[in-house]
Amino acid sequence: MIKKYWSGIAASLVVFCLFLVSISVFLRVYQTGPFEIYLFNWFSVGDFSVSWGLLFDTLSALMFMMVTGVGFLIHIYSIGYMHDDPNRGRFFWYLNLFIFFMLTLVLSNNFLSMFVGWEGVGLCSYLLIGFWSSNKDYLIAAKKAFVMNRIGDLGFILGLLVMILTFGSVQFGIVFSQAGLLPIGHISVVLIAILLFVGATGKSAQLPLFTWLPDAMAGPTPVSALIHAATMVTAGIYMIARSHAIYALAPDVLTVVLWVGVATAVVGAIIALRQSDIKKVLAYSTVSQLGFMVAALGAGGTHAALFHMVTHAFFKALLFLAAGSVIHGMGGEQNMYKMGGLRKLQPITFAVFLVGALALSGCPPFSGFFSKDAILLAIYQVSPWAFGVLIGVSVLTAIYVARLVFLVFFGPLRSDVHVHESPLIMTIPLVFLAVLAATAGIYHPEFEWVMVIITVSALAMIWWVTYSRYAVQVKDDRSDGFMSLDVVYSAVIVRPILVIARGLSTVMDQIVLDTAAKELGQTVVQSGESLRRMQSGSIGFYLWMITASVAVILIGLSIWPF
Amino acid sequence: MALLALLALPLIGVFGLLIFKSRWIAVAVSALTVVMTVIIGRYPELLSFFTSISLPSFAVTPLGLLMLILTSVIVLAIVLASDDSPGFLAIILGIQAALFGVFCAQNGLLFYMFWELTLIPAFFMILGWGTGDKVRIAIRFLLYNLVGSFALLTVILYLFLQTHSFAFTDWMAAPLPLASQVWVLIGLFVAFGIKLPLVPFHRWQPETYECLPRSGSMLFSGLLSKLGVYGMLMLMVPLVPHALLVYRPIVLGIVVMSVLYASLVALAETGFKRIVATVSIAHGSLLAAGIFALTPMGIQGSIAQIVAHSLVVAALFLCEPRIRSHFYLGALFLVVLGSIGLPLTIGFIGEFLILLGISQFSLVYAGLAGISVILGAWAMLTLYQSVQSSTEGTYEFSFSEDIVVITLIAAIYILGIFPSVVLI
Amino acid sequence: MIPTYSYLVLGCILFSIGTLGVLIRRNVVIVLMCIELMLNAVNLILVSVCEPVFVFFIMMVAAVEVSVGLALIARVYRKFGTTDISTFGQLKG
Amino acid sequence: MSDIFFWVFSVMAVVSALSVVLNRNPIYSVLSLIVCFFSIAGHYVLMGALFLCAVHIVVYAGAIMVLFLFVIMLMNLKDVPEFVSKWWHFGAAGAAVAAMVFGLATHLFQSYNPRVIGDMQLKPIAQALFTTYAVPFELSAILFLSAVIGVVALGKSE
Repeated sequence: MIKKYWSGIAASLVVFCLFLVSISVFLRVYQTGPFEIYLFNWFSVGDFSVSWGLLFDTLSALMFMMVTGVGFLIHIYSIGYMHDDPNRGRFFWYLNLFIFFMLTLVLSNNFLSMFVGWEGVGLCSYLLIGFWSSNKDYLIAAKKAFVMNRIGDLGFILGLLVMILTFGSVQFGIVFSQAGLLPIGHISVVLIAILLFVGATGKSAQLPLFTWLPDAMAGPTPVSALIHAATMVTAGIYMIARSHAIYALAPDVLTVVLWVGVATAVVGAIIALRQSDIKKVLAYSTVSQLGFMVAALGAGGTHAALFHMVTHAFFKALLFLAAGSVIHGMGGEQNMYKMGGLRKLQPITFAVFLVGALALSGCPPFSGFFSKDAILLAIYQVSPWAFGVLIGVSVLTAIYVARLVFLVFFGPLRSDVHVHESPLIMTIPLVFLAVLAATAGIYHPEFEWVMVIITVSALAMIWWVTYSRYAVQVKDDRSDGFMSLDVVYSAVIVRPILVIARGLSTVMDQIVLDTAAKELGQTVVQSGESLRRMQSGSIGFYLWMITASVAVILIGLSIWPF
Repeated sequence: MALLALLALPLIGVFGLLIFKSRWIAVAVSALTVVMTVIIGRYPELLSFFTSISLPSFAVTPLGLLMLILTSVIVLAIVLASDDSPGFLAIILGIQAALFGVFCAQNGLLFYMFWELTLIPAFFMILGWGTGDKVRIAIRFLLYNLVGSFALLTVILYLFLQTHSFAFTDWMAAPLPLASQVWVLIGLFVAFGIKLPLVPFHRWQPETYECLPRSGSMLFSGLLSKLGVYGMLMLMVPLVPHALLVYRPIVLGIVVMSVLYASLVALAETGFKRIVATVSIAHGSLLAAGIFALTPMGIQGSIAQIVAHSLVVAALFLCEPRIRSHFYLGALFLVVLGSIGLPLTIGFIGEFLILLGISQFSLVYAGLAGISVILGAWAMLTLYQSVQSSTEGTYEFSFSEDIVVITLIAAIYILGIFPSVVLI
Repeated sequence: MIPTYSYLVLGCILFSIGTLGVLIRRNVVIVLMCIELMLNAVNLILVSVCEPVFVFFIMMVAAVEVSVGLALIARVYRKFGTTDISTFGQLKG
Repeated sequence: MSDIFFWVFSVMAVVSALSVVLNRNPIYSVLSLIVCFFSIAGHYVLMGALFLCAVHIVVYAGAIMVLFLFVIMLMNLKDVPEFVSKWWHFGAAGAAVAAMVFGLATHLFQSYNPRVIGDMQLKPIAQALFTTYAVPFELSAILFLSAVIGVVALGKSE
């Protein structure tokens, strides 16, 4: 028993200890304010130097707690979920590595070591998406995630370069205090802001770089919950929130951020409406919710964005884990059209899923309502148009969530697997997360009663309409290729790059350059051939040539002396 | 005296190998060179301790010392990991001797002599131990490199005529007019660009690496290509600073184009060695870009990247056989990460500082060069995944190969966390 | 007294006559003699600038050259039956 | 006095040199060459290089010219065409020679510096040969030896 689970237990214990540390850190920050720990100098070149250090303030302590808390629950869950996988040791190793890099990301006191974590979580994401490496599609999905993240990372790096050129440092304190001295709209600051945002679009799956996230669902479900819902994808949000001092100086960039977020929310929600794979629905939902957060950041609602990030971490992790429980019970099946009626077969899973679903749709007592409310409020103050669009997205959210719930848990079971409830080790973390998802909102209990009434009635109507459509009589409206940007990217970017690559390799390398080299060689050989004819064997001619050459050299020397 | 011993040691190893035909001689000699170079690095006063035999044309500069240590370490790795015949190991030690000469020479004539001396054993290595169409490949290798050598020789003779001296110090002291600096710049660019190689002088490189046995590829990619970079840092930058500054947009443009070109071509290549070779062109070009940005950051980054690239590419070629064991897949993956410049590897320090150096000149060039970060990751991950999912796998690694791989990987990562050792 | 450049002029004249002979004669023995003439022209100039040691060495080399050259000519004559320089075409590339 | 001798020897040298080149009969050429060498020896005397004059006569007139005579007499050279066949060969040769001499002269006239002849006595030459030029001197001995061996090897019938 222990032997089988020791890797998982050890990994979970590590994260649990970190969670305890995070609580104490949070309390200390709460009581005495932010503090920094200097570790050691990383490298210094000229007067530019980077050191390793930890920064604990409210933001990083919150992230610290969230990452380790959710991470711990997911670790526990994974012990059950991965119990018969032969490579589970490696799995927990990767998970712990992920926690390490995520903490590097959120606790760093400078942008460069933050970038270390940033790349590190991308690496772990790659490893975990491609965890089942015998499936080639999974490997391709992993590679896609990594490469698309690298596109964003290039933006991040360039942003760092401009930052170093402008401020001569990557230290948060120095950068932000020096940025404060610059005027609003200063070109360097705008450039930094826009380039860092490119990085965030990669990591936080914003338009146009979000297509890796749905593919990333190839990884084991706890990975989807931890990395691709709760923590890693919020890194972009964290980074923008962290550097709000810079963004505050670039209002035009903030507008871009707002509308990118809104567009992402719309696209994600629309695509989620037509998916058949339970995890893909949740993935697009994550894209859409991240769009909400980014839009909030764009509207200057940093607190709202972070609040939603925390509640989203709870309820989306919950949803993913519950979906994992469903998949586990269904024996690996992910197609919702083959599920149905699971509420009786998996009652605990159903209950917690429902909590998560309600929180995601923004139903009042649950956390999602409060955070989404905060976001909408923040956006309304900046752009009523964006506000209107996002209201529409909220409606779409409620629809796809309802569709998901009804397809999976209501109606008859549409396949002949023997469904069983998941073991306790999986359901206990679910219950914990459900409690958190339900109650996390009360820490920020500011709301309008009007909103409550409107939301509840709208939700009731949506659920009533969708019930008949997906629970009573299943309407098969799946459309997995719907609005697939992948096709576009493949046609517009990937394929041309490969064509250019092959063209360079065949036309340029093998034809032009090789022919040029060959021609050069041929010319030399041919001139040798023609010079050879001068070597006639006639001694008289040689003597004449010697004399003439001496004459030429001597006269040449007198004309052009060295 | 110590320097003389250092220069002579590989040669003694060559003769020892030819006489006794035991690979342990090679191991012992290369281990001894590592110890000696490290001691020289630690106690530079040893160089002037025995003044009775002085070599006025040889000296150890900080960059030269780094190259010496790198050379001896990589040669030790190659020798330890190889199971090749004594003749082959003798060739490797012969090349090492020539490399030591290049890295110590403070005199154009000696520099050129040792530079050429690397070619002869290299040529015979291809001819004797290559696979495939080796005669054609060897001749092509030789012709390309001789064109470079010819350019180098022309420049050296020109500088001699200008200064009546072969000493580097005299060359640096002589102020050349801009017009002649441009010609020197072109000559040296061709000479070092072929060695590195840069696009469009690169066509000899992929097939040469492909044709060579594993140890040979490690040596060529890890050390011989560094001759070009060393020359750029040692000769080009101090000799023609004015011309480089004036024509920086063009020179840097060519080099950045070379980075992009090679990164793209790597996507179209097939076969482990060819992909690694092509990515290696991209990395080498990035290195050159760091130098030609002519900023302190870029040059520092290039120096870090020299170390990074040598370690990474040697480790990559070492892992070249298709292996299915988890240990080697893991090792290969760690090396691939080093190759794509993930943070915490020395490759990241190099690439970041190079990009920083370029961006101090122009952010657009930095962005263009940075695209190789994406394309390189794409190519290397494709490569890794093809190894991961291939079903071949017969080669068993020996214990000493294990040690070498682990050491190289450890070096890549430890230097990534504590890079101040290589930032000279 | 003898003009300053007189020996130089004389040497040049003799040298050019010797060269001309090398170029226009076909008998290889005569060609060799013309080469001796050229060497002597050089010797003359060298003596006039007081370089006796070089003259000494040139004489040595000339002696060697003539003996070996004549031996070669004899050999060639035995092989081809002639000393006509235009019939020797074996130095072809 | 020496002026007269200079002119006499000069005219003799040039005329005999021309006769070497232009004579159809090789025997006459050899004899003219001897005359030429003697007139050059006369110049040496004029310049005060008595030792060199002696060596010159011994080596050239005594050894080399005898060799030439031997060879010419041993071979039947009757049917050899003595001059190049085409007219333009003369022209080309003349042009090349003229160009070369012109080139030579332009260089030499810049640096020509006639010296006092009195230095060229036997003792300084011997001293120079056995001290400063000892190594070339020994090398020339080896050269002679190899020439002897080479000539014997060449002269041996197959």
